[in-house]
Amino acid sequence: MGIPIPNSKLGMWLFLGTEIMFFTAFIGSYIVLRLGSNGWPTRYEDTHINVLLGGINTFVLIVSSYCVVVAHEAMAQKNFSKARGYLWVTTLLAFLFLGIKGVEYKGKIDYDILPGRIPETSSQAMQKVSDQLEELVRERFHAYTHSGVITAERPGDLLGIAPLVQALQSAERPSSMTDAEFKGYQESAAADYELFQKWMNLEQHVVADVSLAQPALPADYLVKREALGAGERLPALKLEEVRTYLTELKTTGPLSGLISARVFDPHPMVYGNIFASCYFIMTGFHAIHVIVGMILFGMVLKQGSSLNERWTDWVENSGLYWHFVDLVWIFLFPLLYII
Amino acid sequence: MSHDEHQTHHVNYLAVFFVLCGCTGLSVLFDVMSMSKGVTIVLVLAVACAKAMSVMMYFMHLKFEGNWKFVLLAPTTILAIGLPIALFPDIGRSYYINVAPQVTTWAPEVAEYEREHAAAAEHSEESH
Amino acid sequence: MATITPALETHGHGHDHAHGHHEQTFIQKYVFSTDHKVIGIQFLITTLLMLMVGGALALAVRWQLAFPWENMPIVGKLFGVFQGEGGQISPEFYTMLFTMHASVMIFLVIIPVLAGAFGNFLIPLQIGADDMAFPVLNMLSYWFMWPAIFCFGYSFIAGGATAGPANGWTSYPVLSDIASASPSSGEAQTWWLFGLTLVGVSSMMGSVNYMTTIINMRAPGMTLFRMPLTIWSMFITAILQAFALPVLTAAGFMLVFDRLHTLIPTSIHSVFFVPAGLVVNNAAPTVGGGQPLLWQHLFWFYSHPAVYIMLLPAMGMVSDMLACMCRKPVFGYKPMVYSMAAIAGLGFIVWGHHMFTSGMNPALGMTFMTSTMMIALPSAIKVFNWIGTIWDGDIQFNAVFLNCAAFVALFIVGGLSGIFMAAVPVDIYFHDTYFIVAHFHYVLFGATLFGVFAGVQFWFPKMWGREMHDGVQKVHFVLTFIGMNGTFFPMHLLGIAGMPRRYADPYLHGYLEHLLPMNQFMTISAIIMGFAQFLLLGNFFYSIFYGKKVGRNPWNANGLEWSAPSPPGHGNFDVPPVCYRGPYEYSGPESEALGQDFILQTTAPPAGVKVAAAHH
Amino acid sequence: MKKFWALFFWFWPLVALYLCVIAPGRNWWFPSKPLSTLGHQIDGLFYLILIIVTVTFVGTEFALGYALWKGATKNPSSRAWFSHGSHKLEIVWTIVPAFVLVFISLTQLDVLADIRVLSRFPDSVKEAPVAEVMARQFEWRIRYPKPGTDLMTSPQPGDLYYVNEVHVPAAVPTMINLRTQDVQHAFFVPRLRVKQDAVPGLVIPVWFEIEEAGDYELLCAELCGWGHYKMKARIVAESPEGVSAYLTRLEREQNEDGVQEAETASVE
Ligand code: HEA
Ligand code: HEA
Ligand code: CUA
Ligand SMILES: [Cu+2]
Repeated sequence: MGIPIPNSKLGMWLFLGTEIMFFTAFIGSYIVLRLGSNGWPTRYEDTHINVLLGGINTFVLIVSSYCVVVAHEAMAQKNFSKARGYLWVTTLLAFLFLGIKGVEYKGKIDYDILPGRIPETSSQAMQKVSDQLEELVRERFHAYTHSGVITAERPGDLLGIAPLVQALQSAERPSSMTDAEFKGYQESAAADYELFQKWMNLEQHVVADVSLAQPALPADYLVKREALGAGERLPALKLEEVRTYLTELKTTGPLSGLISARVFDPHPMVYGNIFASCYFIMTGFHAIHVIVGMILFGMVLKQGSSLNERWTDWVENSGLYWHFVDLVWIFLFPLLYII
Repeated sequence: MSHDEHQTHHVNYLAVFFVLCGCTGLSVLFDVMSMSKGVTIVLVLAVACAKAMSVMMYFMHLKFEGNWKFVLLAPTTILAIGLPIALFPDIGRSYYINVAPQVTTWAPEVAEYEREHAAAAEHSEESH
Repeated sequence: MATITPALETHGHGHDHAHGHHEQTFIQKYVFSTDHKVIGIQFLITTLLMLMVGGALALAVRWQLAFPWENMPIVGKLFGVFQGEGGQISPEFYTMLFTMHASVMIFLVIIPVLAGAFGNFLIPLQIGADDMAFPVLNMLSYWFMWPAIFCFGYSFIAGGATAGPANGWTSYPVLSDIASASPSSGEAQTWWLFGLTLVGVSSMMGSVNYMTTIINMRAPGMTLFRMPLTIWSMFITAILQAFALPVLTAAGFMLVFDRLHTLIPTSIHSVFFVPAGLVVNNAAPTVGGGQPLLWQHLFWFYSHPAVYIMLLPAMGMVSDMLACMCRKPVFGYKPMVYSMAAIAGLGFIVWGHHMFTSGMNPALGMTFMTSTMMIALPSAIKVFNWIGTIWDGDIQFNAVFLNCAAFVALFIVGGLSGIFMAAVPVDIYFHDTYFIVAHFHYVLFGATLFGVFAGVQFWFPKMWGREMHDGVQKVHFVLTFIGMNGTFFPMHLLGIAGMPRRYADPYLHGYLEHLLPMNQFMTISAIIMGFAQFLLLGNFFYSIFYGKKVGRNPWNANGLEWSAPSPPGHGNFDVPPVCYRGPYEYSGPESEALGQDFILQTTAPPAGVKVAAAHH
Repeated sequence: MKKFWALFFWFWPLVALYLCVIAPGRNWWFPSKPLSTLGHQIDGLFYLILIIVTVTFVGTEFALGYALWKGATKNPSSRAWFSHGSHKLEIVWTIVPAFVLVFISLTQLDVLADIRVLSRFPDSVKEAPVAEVMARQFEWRIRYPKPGTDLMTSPQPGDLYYVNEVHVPAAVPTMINLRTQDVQHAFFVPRLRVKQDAVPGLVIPVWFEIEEAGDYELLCAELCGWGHYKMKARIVAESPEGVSAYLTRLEREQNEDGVQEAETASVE
């Protein structure tokens, strides 16, 4: 006994019931977290959320959903080549969807809009500039130790290698190198050493939280601090100062191009992490569902021209699943992109 | 009890499709139009619900299914709406003083930064 | 529908009977089997072994509570190897012990033994289907248990062998979220979360399968209200799983992403449950926008329904067994069904009763209190109907019956202690004391496990074609019953005395010092009870090979499963079953006409006898 | 043997009841009588539920035992009672417990509101918490406002600090602000029947009125890590004058002793 639908369809519907609850948990949490937070980043500069791309993606999914129903209808009418054609379109649209999603993701990843990477306070932002600069210096210095121009005991230690890099400018040419090669090294070493010093300067100020207007030598402001009266303190480092400092670095000097590409302008975003967390967890799980749907359709397409009516139920059920994926997006789009 | 003949209901899928496209356009339009935030939210979500209904009714054939659809979907819908509502009094707002907001507590300079860039922000909001 | 005489057509939908009898290899037959009976038995044996693991962890917990900081005997050496502390239980280790005890017991014993073992074994047999709707999915649901067991197991050693996940089975953030807040958990906690997600996936596959099977694959004549209560309970349990579990899975993913950096340092590091400004372990203040209470809500949205997932199937099975052992129809079959449905429905709106002191909005507290009180009502109906079922029955005093009676007796205790806690002001005192521990061991051990003990013995003949030794089971029953009450009843008093739970050493606090002797008594009871379980295991495995052989229907029961061979072959029934009546027509006129006190659901009504309506 | 089993099921509830009856005499009961006004109400509700539950317990367990006894003494040749249930009985045993349960819920509401609903806090305490209790792995840090000033949410210069000891006035309603610096903890004072979780990010006011001066143990009742069991502190209730004397003493110590000052500075 039972109800007049096949097991597979019943099972699919029940499964979709569980899926609704799964996304409910994410969407519901997102809604209440957002309502409960004291500010939520919505400006494009912060979030890099592109309504246009989202809208196009909505459209893509709708078209694909339409293709799936038509494919199923064709299956029911035993017009298998038509069905295959429409399923191909659906699958291609799924690829397109993921492609657009990928472009969006890349836009965010390029700017480090990722949970755990977004600075939310100015001190985090300043620390981040310093960290990125350090990363750059490390990489540059690694080139010397790697090529054997410098033999350092602990290649990881910037402070230990820096004098060696500087010494490179007055060193003898190793026999393994041509003059031209060595000259190149000497020139870049000069630039790299300078960058190192700039970074060190910034880093010390960041660590001590002292304005860049103070002299860079740590001993200096330690002395000054000693001399302070109760309640007094040296002026703190300002985000604006760091930004100016960075702009200067980016526009002058031989490494400016590299810096521009690798060090982001400090951009604190309050509640940036929770925003990115919600965004990625919801769109990410949605994308995983898209991929699963593509696998379901792929199994049908693999049949090639031998597709037959035994697959009708399969197409119907994966169609149901696909519509559900579409449905989730229908809600994600306004919730994430518009509101 | 057999399911061999697939449904013979003829739905004009193309029409449904155009409705859906129209709705998508509508939500983008609402976003671009300058309305108060609340109105936008309500409108946009209403459009989303309308879209969801048409997908479920026609693409997922719910319109032609037996009563089991209510048995399955009514509790799901209630739970899906109920959960956020139940979470609201604790998470969406809080009954006690919440000292965690960082705008005031943790980043006075960010507030400053926000102020400085407020003009720029407004500008970009229009363009986008 | 009461007098339906179904045509002898083959049943099933889109489901053909051609089980081509090609040769199956040993692996296909017993390891990666898609036969629901094999899968059920696999679940049963796995969970019985896990019961030992969970029990051993519990005994270690008890050891510390009775003899704080003393080296553990025998096993201490073993733990000593892990810990390098000569077998002394450190506070981290103690925390890990009860966390893993609860995780193993709940996720690897109770939930899989009810739904996985009994659900799988009984559903197709009791509704007259030849297998589950989706046999491969069914197989997967068993094999997803093993990665989960692996993750839980690996979490023991992932933390550098000092301690495993140590945040309680409820795993509340912020403690479980910020790695430095409980340094000993580290990576282990993340593995634990993976384990949790995997058992979730396993149950989820099972639940979709059960629902589909029960809705669509019943034998002809097996109307909804002729289904045994076991089937009803499994059905309702599956619904609970289907709607509640995804929420936990989602919450689990959020916590995993909050913690992923403990496994992969450069990966994402979200903050769903971490608010700003926490100074943990003298580190820099956290920056975040999350809320710790969100986890509690999402967790209990699943885990409260889950406690009924851990009870309802046992309730259903006990109803079946009581009817058979008392040779009487279940008293109030429909009220029994409706009350289970009510428990399930209400079960979704009471989760907040675990959060009465959590800083929840008081308005929510009042709502949750009232709904929690109301959930006692269907439970009350069930209790009264069980007593009604036993009333004036022709009772067979075997171990199956005794375990069922104990189920009822102990469920009452556990349920009634729930009333104290449902009352918010009283719960403010009792929350997180041993009163809670008493409550849930009475419902989980006292009720569910006793139901399982009965069920194992009752359906054993169907599984193996042999029966378990009843005398040994009785001894097991007495020892377990006494040990259980000796261990857990005093916990009520500890709770009233204000002893907090999850304390490695409560006696540090002057007002609890005098409770040490009572704890020692409880530990001794627990050890007795623990060793009694060897009787069960021994009897189980011995009887598989040497038990007395029995026929199809050793208990003279009515259900469809008893019309199949013991053990049933592939495809279950040699004669396609047709159901003519409800499952509880013991001692009725129809059976009398046959000169016996039972009548199988498949027995065609003799001409001239009016078929009894199972409902009124 | 059958009768043995029936007696077995009768016997153990008796043991359980006996244990509960002797428990208070053996000090296996509440750690003391409730020593706060809300505590009295909580205990009152507890005893009310205890009575209802005991009646239910005795009734159901003995009915169960009696059903077993009936079965054990049944004439072996007679059949079981063939009954599918009784509509009337179902209605009775649905309605009666329903009333009892609704009654229990209703009796709780007032006390619950008094304990938790901010607007129902006594007027005298609403605006004036005596101290902020900041839980932290694994100790309690107390911050009092500088004598003569009000407690602010954020630390103020001149605030007084102490660890693991709270001084509050006895016999007047008192409110503290509960916070946590790291993970969840819970403020549990068994003798006062007070318990409230400290939630990261929230400042939760807790009020109570201690009736007698004295020392009360304060424990942590929410798992907060390996040291959860040893978050031991005490609440000292004394006369309001005593409290101000204590605060003056604290202030003096804090301002005069250089070592102390450095310590409190690090707290800030
Ligand atoms: C199988 C598992 C199971 C079951 C069935 C129940 C059933 C119930 N539980 Fe329990 N509960 C747990 C498992 C379970 N619980 C667990 C594991 C925890 C702790 C989790 C943790 O923190 O680790 C817990 C915790 C817990 C709490 C939280 C306590 C706290 O942490 O502060 C509360 C509070 O309300 C509660 C209440 C109830 C109630 C009212 C019922 C009711 O359903 C009981 C209804 C039954 C009866 C009442 C008995 C029969 C009725 C009668 C005989 C007739 C009439 C009775 C009256 C008129 C009073 N439970
Ligand atoms: C189904 C669930 C279930 C079951 C069956 C049990 C069974 C037992 N539990 Fe468990 N328990 C929980 C679920 C369960 N528990 C939960 C959810 C918690 C809360 C955890 C938390 O706070 O996060 C808890 C917590 C908990 C505590 C509180 C710890 C604390 O808060 O500090 C205690 C203390 O006594 C305890 C004891 C026991 C004992 C003695 C048993 C006994 O009944 C076990 C008896 C069985 C056996 C003993 C098995 C047989 C084993 C052998 C024969 C092997 C013998 C091996 C050796 C001797 C090496 N449990
Ligand atoms: Cu602090 Cu437990
Ligand atoms: Cu609960």
